[in-house]
Amino acid sequence: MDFRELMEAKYRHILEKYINDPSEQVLYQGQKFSRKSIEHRISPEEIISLHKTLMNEMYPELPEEVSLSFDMLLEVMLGYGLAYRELQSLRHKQQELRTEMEIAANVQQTLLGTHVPSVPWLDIGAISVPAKHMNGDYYHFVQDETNNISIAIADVIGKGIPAALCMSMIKYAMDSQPDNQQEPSKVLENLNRVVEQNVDPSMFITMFYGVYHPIEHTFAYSSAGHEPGFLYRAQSGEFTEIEAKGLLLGVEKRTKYLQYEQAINVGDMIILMSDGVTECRSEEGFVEKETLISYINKYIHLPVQEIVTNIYKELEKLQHFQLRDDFTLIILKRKV
Amino acid sequence: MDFRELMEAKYRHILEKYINDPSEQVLYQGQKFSRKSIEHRISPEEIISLHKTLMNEMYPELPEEVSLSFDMLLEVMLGYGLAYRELQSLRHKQQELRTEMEIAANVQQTLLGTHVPSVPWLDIGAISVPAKHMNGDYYHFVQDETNNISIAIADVIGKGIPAALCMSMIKYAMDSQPDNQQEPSKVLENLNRVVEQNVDPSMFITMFYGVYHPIEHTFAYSSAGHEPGFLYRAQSGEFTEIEAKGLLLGVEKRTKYLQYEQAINVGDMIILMSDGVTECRSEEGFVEKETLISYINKYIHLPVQEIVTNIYKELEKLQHFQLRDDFTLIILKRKV
Amino acid sequence: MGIQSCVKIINEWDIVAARQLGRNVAKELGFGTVDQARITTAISELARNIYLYAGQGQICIEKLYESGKAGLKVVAIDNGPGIKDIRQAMEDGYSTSGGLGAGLPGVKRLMDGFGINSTPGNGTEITATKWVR
Amino acid sequence: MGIQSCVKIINEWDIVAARQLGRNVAKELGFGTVDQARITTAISELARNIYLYAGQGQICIEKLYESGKAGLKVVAIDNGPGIKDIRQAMEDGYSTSGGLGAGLPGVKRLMDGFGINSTPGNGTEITATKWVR
Ligand SMILES: [Mn+2]
Ligand SMILES: [Mn+2]
Ligand SMILES: [Mn+2]
Ligand SMILES: [Mn+2]
Repeated sequence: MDFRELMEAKYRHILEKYINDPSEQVLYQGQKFSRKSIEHRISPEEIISLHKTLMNEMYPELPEEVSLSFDMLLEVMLGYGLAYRELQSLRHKQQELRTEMEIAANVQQTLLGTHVPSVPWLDIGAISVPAKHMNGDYYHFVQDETNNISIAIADVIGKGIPAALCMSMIKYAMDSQPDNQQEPSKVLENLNRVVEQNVDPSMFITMFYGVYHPIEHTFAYSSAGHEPGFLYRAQSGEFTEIEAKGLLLGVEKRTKYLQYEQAINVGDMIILMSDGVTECRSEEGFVEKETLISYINKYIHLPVQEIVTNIYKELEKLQHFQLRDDFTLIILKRKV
Repeated sequence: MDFRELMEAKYRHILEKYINDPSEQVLYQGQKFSRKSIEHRISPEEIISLHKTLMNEMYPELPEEVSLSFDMLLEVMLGYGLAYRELQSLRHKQQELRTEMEIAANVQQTLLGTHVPSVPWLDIGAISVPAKHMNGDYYHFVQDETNNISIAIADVIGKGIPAALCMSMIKYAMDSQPDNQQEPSKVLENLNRVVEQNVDPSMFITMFYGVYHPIEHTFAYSSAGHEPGFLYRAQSGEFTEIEAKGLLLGVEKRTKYLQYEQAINVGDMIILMSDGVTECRSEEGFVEKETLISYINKYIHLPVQEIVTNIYKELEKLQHFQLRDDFTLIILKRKV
Repeated sequence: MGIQSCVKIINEWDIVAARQLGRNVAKELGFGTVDQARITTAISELARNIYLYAGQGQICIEKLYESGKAGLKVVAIDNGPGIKDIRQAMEDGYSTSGGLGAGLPGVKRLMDGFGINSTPGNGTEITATKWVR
Repeated sequence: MGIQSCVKIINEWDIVAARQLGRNVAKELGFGTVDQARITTAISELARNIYLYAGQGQICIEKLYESGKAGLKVVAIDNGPGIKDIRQAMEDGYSTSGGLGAGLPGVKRLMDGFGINSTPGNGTEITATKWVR
């Protein structure tokens, strides 16, 4: 018996058994049969045809109207059969695309890859998760020979592949920055020119750029329209928003950026993020800053990498595991 | 009557009509009904359930075994119903992805955009078509102040998004070349360093770089493992392969490239391409160089932009409209 | 080459005539019930496309015999506006009729062989074949 | 809160018992035939997942009454290995059972409400509800 005959015999067996004794157990066998026939790409119109053949065989006296009714059912099911075959081909394409996306995400990671510096005076945690296949958020650390640590966090307006394409350009532009350029405002001014020149006029980028100076323990920063972060003061246990004003990158060629500076004390935390963190949406609406702060407080005793990971997990669950935007959260905590 | 009742009444009408007079015309109505119910997301198990209900209504004496057989059919069809619902969601995702790809392709075009120079002594035609959504081939023209025209044609090994990401980086690297750099071998040496440093080690790029000097009418070029083009000599009507040896970009940091030069006479053509042109595959196997040359000869009387477009169309049809690789074809013809 | 029987497609009833012709020939050739229905549906789709988008044209059915196998060939010809982007028309989900599984990719799936020739402004010729199993 | 009836899932026959329980309750509550079959299939999938991947667990069925509407709630609990990447498990085509339309996305589609709680190493709790239309 070939496979098709085997399936036919199986269906006949199930059908006979059910008509003699209609039990849940036989229906369960029917479900398993269904699963198997779908796996083997038997289309629904073939099921109808088989059903008709078997009924005619099992009941030679089957009324003519029943037999005819199956012909019409088959005709109707044929359209469903086509839909079903389209699914098979779509699935195949989806699989190909998924593989392609995975490769692309790897390429992106190599292109955008950054190394989180490890220094005795700072505990650094960072997480960045794309909402779709590819990340339109970006962060980057550079530690120079005088141990200044600069950190960039950016978000292309838009998600997915277009954003990722854009980001790979930005990354290259950042690598081409003169090495001696350490002033956040100047860095943003340079990048703004590059973006304005090279990127589609409909695309904008927000970026926060900061430099941590380990001798004075100060943090200098500028922002190009980026989601504001928080400063946590260990002494008071208070969180304040890091205010910094500035136009998005790519809007206006000659934009100038203001530069700010904060003194950082032992135990203080600099909390930076993309708007994907605050735009996490649950049934009750957007995540309030207070909610976010309460999560930070909940995990505040942990190493900062665990804090950012745990907060991500909480917010992921809050949205039923469907991110609406790329999610990036970075915490720097002064240790000594 | 709400929509579902309407559909039920319609199916009853068709079914009764068919049982009374089984004609092709009623089956055609059945097909239209099928289309409509699929459009309105009625799932196949609902069709079975409706069929059973109607048969019971229409034939109160319907044998018990027929009625029971429908229960089993419904159980089996439920699995198909799930497949059918998955199709609906996959279709939706596919649609989203398609939109995303279209945006990404636009972003890529802005990023990679080039302007084909228009000069009295050269007729230039260029076509570049991605096999999938995005192009991993790339070409670029630059005309400098002394009217030298440099032309780059490149192919990332690989297709689709990963290749496109990689290409956007290359493009930025080309833009950052010093303006005075005109030697093909030196350009490739610089780009090789950039690729080696920035790109995933599994990614390689082939590139042909040439410069047309309008005063001497010479063409200088180097190749980094790129598909060889042809030189057409108007006087003899002969085609010869443009030989140029060189390692792919990204393999070895210190690669040196040889540089070649050819004198170009009036009517001569420089034909450059990516391997997507010769890897066009028909039922009879790869496209032979002879086939390609015969197509060029077929259209040789036309402006070169029409030559490249027509050749693309011929080869597209030869492969039943399914490109296996990105396709780029460029022709430069000396006019005077 | 076998003998062609053709049906002119001008109004919707001609679709039924084309279906009937296809089903008869398929039955004669010994196709099973499901394949008869598939061939008929494919013809129906092609005829409907002519009726809806080309205004008029014809469907021809031909019997094939090749190395001991019997088959059926459907040729759909029209002088309509033609298909601009064949690559796109053959993609799932781009079907003009909009329904799941419908359109030319559906016809291709129902049959064994499929060919298309179209020049914008000059009409379309679609050929589809199926062999008795 | 209504009364729960539970079925322990240890071997394959318990899947049938869970189906039977679900179908009975669904019938009692006045679900139509198709919805009864859908609820039963969802329960079957959940029970099968427990049987195949967690070794053992249980399926509980609860009647719901809310603002004049009746409904049914299925809770599937196990102490199995848990689901590492829930985002992925809820994606079409990643289903462990491999079949088209199967797995957790299938269950979600068959029912009106769906919730999942899983800690790797600590087991999984899945809740699915459906309301009488
Ligand atoms: Mn973004
Ligand atoms: Mn964002
Ligand atoms: Mn390529
Ligand atoms: Mn190629």
